[in-house]
Amino acid sequence: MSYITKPKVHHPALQQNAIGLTRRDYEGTITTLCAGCGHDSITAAIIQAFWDLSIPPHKVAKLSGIGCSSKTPAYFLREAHGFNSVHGRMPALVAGANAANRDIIYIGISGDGDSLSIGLGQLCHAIRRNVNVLYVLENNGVYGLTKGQFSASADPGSLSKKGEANTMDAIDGCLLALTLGATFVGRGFSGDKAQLVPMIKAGLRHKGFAFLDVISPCVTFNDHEGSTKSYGYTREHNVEVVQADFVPPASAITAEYEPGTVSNVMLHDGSWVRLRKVAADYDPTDRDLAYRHIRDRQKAGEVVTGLLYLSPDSKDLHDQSNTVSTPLTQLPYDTLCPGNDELQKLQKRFR
Amino acid sequence: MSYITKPKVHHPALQQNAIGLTRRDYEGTITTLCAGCGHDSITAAIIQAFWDLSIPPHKVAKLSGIGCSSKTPAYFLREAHGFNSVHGRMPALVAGANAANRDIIYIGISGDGDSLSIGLGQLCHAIRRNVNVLYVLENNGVYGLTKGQFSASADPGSLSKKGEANTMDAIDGCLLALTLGATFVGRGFSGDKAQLVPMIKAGLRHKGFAFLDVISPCVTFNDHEGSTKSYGYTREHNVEVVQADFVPPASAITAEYEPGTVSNVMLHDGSWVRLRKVAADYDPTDRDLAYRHIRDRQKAGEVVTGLLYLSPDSKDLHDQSNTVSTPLTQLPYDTLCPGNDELQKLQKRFR
Amino acid sequence: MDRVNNFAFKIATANGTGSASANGLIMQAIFRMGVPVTGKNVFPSNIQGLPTWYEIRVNRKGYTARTPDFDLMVAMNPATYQKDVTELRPGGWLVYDSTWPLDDTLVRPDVTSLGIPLAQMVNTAFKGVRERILMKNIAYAGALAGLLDMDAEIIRTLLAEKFSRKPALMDSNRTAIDLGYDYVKTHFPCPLPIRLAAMNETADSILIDGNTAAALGCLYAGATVGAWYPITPATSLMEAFKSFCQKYRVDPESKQNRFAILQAEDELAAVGMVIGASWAGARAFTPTAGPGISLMSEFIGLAYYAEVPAVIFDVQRTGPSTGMPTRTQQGDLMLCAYASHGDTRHICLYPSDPREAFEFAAASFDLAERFQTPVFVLSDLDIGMNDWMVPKLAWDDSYRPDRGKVLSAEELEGVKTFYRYLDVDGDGIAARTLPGISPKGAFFTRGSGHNRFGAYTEDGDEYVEVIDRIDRKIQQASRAVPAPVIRHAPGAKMGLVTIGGCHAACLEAIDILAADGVPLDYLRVRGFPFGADVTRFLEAHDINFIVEQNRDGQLRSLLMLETGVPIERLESVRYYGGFPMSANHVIAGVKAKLERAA
Amino acid sequence: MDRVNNFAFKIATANGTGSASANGLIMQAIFRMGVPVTGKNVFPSNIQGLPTWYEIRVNRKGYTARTPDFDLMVAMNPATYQKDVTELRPGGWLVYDSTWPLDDTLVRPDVTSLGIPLAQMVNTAFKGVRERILMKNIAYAGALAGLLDMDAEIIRTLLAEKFSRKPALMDSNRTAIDLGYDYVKTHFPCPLPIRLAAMNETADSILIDGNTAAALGCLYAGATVGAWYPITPATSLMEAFKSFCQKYRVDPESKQNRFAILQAEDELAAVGMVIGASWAGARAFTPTAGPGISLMSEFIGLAYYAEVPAVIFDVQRTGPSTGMPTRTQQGDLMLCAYASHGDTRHICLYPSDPREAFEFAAASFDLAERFQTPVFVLSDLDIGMNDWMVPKLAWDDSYRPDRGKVLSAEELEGVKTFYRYLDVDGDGIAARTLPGISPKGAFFTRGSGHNRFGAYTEDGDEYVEVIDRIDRKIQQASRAVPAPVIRHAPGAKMGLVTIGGCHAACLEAIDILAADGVPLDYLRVRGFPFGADVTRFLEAHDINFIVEQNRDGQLRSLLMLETGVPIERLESVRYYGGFPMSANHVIAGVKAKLERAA
Ligand SMILES: Cc1ncc(C[n+]2csc(CCOP(=O)(O)OP(=O)(O)O)c2C)c(N)n1
Ligand SMILES: Cc1ncc(C[n+]2csc(CCOP(=O)(O)OP(=O)(O)O)c2C)c(N)n1
Ligand code: SF4
Ligand code: SF4
Ligand SMILES: [Mg+2]
Ligand SMILES: [Mg+2]
Repeated sequence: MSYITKPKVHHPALQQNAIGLTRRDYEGTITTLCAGCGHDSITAAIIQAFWDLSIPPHKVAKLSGIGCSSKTPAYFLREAHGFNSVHGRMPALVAGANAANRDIIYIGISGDGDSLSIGLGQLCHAIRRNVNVLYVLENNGVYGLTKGQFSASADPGSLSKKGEANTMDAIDGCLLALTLGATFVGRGFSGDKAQLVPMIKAGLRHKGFAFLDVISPCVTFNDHEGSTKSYGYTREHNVEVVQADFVPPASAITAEYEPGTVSNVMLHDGSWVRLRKVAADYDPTDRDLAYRHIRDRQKAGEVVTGLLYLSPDSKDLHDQSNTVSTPLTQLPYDTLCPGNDELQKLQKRFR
Repeated sequence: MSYITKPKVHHPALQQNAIGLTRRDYEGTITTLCAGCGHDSITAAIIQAFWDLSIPPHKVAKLSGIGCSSKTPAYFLREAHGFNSVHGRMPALVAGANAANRDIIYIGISGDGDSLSIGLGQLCHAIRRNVNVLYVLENNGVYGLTKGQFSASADPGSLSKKGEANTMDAIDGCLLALTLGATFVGRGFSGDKAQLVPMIKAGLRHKGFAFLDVISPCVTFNDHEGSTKSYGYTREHNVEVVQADFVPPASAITAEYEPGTVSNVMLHDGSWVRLRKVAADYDPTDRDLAYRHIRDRQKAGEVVTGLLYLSPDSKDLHDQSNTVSTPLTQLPYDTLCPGNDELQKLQKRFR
Repeated sequence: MDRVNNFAFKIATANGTGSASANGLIMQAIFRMGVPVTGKNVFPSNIQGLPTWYEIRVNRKGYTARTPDFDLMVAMNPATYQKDVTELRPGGWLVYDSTWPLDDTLVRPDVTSLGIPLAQMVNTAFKGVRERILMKNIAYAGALAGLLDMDAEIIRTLLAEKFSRKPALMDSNRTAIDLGYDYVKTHFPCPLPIRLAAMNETADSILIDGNTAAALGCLYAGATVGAWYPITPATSLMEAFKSFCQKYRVDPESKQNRFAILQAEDELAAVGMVIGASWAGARAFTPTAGPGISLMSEFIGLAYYAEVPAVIFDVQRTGPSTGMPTRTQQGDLMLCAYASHGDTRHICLYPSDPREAFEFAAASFDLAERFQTPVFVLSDLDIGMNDWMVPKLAWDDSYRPDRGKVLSAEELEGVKTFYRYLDVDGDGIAARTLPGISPKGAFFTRGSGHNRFGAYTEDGDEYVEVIDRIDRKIQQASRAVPAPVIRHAPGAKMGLVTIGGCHAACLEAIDILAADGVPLDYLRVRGFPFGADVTRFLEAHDINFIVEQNRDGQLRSLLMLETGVPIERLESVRYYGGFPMSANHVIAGVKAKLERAA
Repeated sequence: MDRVNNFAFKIATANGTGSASANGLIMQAIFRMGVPVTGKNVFPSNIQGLPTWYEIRVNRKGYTARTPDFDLMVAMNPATYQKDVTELRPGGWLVYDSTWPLDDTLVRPDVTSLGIPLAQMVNTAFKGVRERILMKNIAYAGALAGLLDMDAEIIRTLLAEKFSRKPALMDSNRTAIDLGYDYVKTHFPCPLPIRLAAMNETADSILIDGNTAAALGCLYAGATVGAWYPITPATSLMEAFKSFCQKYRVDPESKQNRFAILQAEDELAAVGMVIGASWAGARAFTPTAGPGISLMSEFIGLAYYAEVPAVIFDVQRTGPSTGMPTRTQQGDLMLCAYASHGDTRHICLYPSDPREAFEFAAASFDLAERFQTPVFVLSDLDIGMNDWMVPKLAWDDSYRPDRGKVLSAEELEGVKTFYRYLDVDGDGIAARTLPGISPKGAFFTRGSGHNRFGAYTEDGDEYVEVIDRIDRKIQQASRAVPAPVIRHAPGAKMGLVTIGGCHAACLEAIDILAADGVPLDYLRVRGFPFGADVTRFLEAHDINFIVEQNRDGQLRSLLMLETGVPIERLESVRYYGGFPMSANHVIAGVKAKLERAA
């Protein structure tokens, strides 16, 4: 495919990549998310990754479902086609788009509600189909856009902003993906750009479904027990207004730490998450080992991060469907229509 | 709850259980499935299990989705309420019914298409919710009722009746259930009543979601490579009729074998399945061990059968919702309505 | 003209700044003064930073519809200065934060600007970012109190009530109120010509939103199972139901719940849970919005054909697709009436305000169980999420749930053989049974073809017999749903017909049009299928203006289909931009039609 | 009257006994004799053992509609003896297996019983259970050949063609044919009064089912992506498409596919894949039935509002809910026209037979891309799964796909800035772009509120501007969809209006009614939104009989809503028992109305 690069005058300070584009060229409209939302940090990492790889933005398609997370495709790659679709159904759109045009680089953005509740079935089957897409699950354990109900990835025992405890086990997207035979499974943290950017790049390069679970704290709604005063304050006001509408000003959480080590990260509400980065010598080619490692650390109250599994031989949707290497969208009509003579011939069958 | 037992004159030869009912009393209308269909064997095992447990049929509710498998609730427990609903959505119905009346014993019947394709999301969430039901997945690797397309549990490489190879990995219901934190996971074979009946009983007794994956060969549509002549014959006829409408007469496959051993079972089409029964000393209380065992044998080309996992402490939907022990359907109205005085009081809030 | 207790103002802020509490305080204070008031919260579909507005209309005559022109604007959001200032009527007042110089975009020669150094005052008075942001809102509330002559005593009482258990908060709120109040009193001629004066018009009323009221209806009707998937603007209905249950449905001894609320994984599951629970014998419901109804369509057809009760609240928002989730519309009228494939027809109720939301919510369970079918309660974002002034809710303690034909074990002993779909009474309604009651009561429920005995069938005549009976059954319901509200005007030749939340705007418009020499008879449909009185009304008028909030005239379509009244008699008047309908929309629409006719 | 080439017979067997091949053989033989013939396969929703029937009508005049009374019955299924024998007209013939004594239930004094020891003969001639079961069917085919005077040569040729590569099978089939043929020749006076005689009426026709024909339409239109979830009666459409692709769409060198068929996990995913593929620029489609349409509703609204092409085949079956999956109906007319929440309206095509299924399938892709919206092709089980005699299909090789307004990289260079929803040409259709073409072509697709520039909006006016344009756009399509078929009858004052597969029955009924002194003008709608000619026709007739196959008169509803023609002019004639409509249904319906009028 021929990449069109556009001449542009840039502020000299802005560094250019191999195809002469600056990070700015990979940005989108400005975010409408809460100040300090983890999702915005992920957006920044995505911009960095695409820039590093010198991918022409218009060769990318960015799709999403519905949710705060699913809004973020508007905030990167201005020059890429975007599709903010319906809740939980983005995997089907990507499968169809990818079947139609295999030359596009697909990135799907979703949330834990979008992926693990309403969209769980589609996610599982997109994994099975091994659709060639980087699937980023921006995981905050709540439904942000609908104001803080538990999602299926909320930790058991955690308290909602309304003060109710979650009674159910969390679905671990990585364990699920491994069980379904995913060919690429990774987990990151929105605040750890150093770890996240390389995983995004690896996922974009992967031929097949790259599942990337990114823990992405919700500033506004994942208050837990022992939360700040503002919490009591907002709850107080809940009584007399339709919805608590105060969002405390906050800034994004960051955490950079060494492979093999554990890092305790405090969330906006004062609660903690223990992140365990896979060791440098971790072997990501053994599916069962990956599963066991996640489970073992889980029991120790830790959340494993890093590139957890990478299939040595990944056969994507097109390999499986044995489609031609030319995108179906680019096949000339005359190579598709058998013509009238053939139509007359084949109708002998119907006499 | 008081069980109504009905006086009936029985053929002396028919043995009665603790509540004076014979196996006949646990039967339903006669099957309309193909002769030799594995599903009918499962129905027989279900009848046996309910009879053994002396459960009054009308204290049971049997629900299903859509498919040949989902038709079977009509073939057992004539005196139980039945609900043959819509495709893949039975888990939601059971959750609602169970929430409303916790005293009923619920059994849900589904197929691999019903559960692992269209119904996958609902199945996963019913497991998470730990709804108190015995969920029987009658697994034949195909869509029987729609004439033999692959289901998500079809083995990779297997050939459809139309001769196409399945390219995708099979979803293993048991691995999935374990990953989602199921509290009861078992696998049986329709032809192994000796193993199946006790597992059904255990599942009925379990407080929570009992997931039972039962391999149940489809006489008619799971033809594989190197299949009988009839196959070629029917395919030949495919050419000129809307659908191949010939079903070879067949009889159910049975296999009884010892714990810890492997049994090679030949399916109607001449293909083989290697069943590995868990050893007598197998410990079913370790979720991770169960997962590993299934995976290990899987790599050896074996399908593990038996009661694979049983959670020591299962909290079902009602434990989690902290509902009263009386079924909600039986609460007197005056215990539900606060009355007008209270209505007037509470409206002070709105002034 | 005299603007005392007859004006409207608007407060422009950014989402997430906590202005809702200040706005609520103002609403409540006016209400407590006995003055009729309405508030419309116009918020964005995000959580923080996007523009949000709160509109308050004060009207001594009690007109509660939204009005689009404003006498006063509190411009707190620079992002919308330009737009906001244009919405002021000439001669109006602009309140802005004079901590910074008046922005050019705000300058308008024909309005009076009232600058108040809100940020500055608040920053000196309070520490902590959070408190400063919040108290700035309370401060403008104080300013408005002074400018509009609110009863300071009432405000003090309200704060006292609200923060009785939080003295610290009470103090800061008082301080903030005084900051604004004192500043305007000393710097501006207070009160303005638009001002408040105590009345006695609200004593028997409450300020309540429709979702809360509907939740109360479910509570009082004895609903025990609620299943839902969060979606704006329906979310607060289930949240209110939950909080009421936590207060009134917890067993005092065991501390256990006499209710079960299931947060489903999606809307398909939510309605499935409702159908399952109703099938098992509970009163169950699910609140949702348009996208949810679309997803529930298959299940709705099952409940219709298998005849299982189900109550579904559709709090309508602007469609199609995701549309504008925080804007209102009446776009699901057709969908709900005929949802699902094949021949179906569903009972629908159309509340016009929170009080009817309460009453119809309760009634919906009786209808669903009596007719063994899904029942839709269609409100909308305006009714569901805004605070409306309505007469106090009342409950008749002699009420007992109408469970419809549900056979008890004893009754079953009486019948020889029970057949689920046999029309024994000839009223189109067959008796049902609940699981676990009696061996004689067992039957097999299915969405596939069945005959009157409940057996599977592929026989055409047996199939037809059952669906024809179901059709008769639903038609019966036209007599059981709430009757239309009808008002006759002396000398009226034409009619005005509307639905749901358009009520308020239509009543106001009718008065104005009457004064203009255009008297109109009035009908508001409240239930579907329509009754004979609806047909009669339409036929009695050569022209009926059909007023509704959707693009395609869906109410008009339903009226055409169900009454057979010719389209020439049905003139469509529509507004569907997402705001609640106001009298101007109705008047303009009617006049346009009349001119075209003339 | 002369019954040569003018009679109907029915074969009753059990599902799974392989009778389809025998029945197909008979159909084909009659067709090869040049005699017009139709076959209706009446099968159960299971795989083995339940009753199944095959109905064959021979009609020299070329009437192809189903007829419900039969001259001859082949009763092979004891389970349905009773019912089957009653369907014989007095004086008819009953063929049964005399291996066993004639069953009492089969005895009818006014019909002639012809016993043939099929089982016995077959069991002596063949070994192996399987072969015996199958050859019994071929044997009754042979018997019918003798009784009805089929051309034996033609049968031999057919077998030769069919089993050219399977000599063993050919022999046993020949033997079986002869068994039946010889037996009747020697035991009964052959041929019967109802008999065949060679004609030359089928030379330019084929026997084809609508799903196969539609699949060919997709193939020829250049569809490259098919996504589906299996469901009766739509399954065979995708299966046919797949087999055609395997024949015509495999690259000769690389042996790789120029198509992708995705078996989705459900219908929501299937339509999602189609939308995704169309958005990326492929021609994509999904075949389904009613339950699938219900499940697709949310996604359909997205495609409508975001303006993404999509082709959806609804092969209708008897609803509501699961209904009778192997019976036919026209029950999704309303659903498809207005599917999804909010204000929506969709282009629909209504083929009446397999030939139109082929043509409309191809046309649907042009319409979907031209109008950038979902297009429904509504056939039904009768059209989709039964073999119809239709004129040979033809393809115009000069055809080129109408991709609608899709800007190329070059065209984009020409425009200053590309805005997705800007109505540049004033025809309501804005240009779109495909991913990967050019940095200038990028836009953001969303189901949430957007303005004409494609930007997110919560502004009422911007929102209204876009959905009003979409409304105009869809209305335009009324001129692009296939025009209605209209036929005028001399002296006709009344009209008969129908849709889809009712065509055959209506044409036959019109001839009979005309002979009866009731001349009727005729119109068959073929596309939605309806064009002006439909309105004109309805208005031109005081009475229009609206003939359709559903309970609620859905075509009549659509006509009322879209043309505004008053209900008094629209008399509803319906049959919805699950069988294809026959002339009697139409005639009886029309006469009943006329009597009531008189
Ligand atoms: C069919 C449907 N149901 C419900 C909604 C309402 N809704 C919007 S976003 C959302 C959940 C979002 O949660 P998540 O995916 O975790 O995204 P987050 O906001 O947390 O990033 C819901 C339920 C919807 N838009 N569509
Ligand atoms: C919404 C919907 N889609 C498709 C169908 C058609 N359908 C009926 S059964 C079935 C698959 C059944 O497969 P499975 O669950 O494995 O049951 P089996 O027949 O193999 O026992 C399908 C796709 C349907 N009934 N409803
Ligand atoms: S609500 Fe939470 S998830 Fe949504 S934007 Fe705000 S912080 Fe992010
Ligand atoms: S088709 Fe297969 S699954 Fe269905 S009844 Fe026959 S054997 Fe059983
Ligand atoms: Mg989330
Ligand atoms: Mg199956």
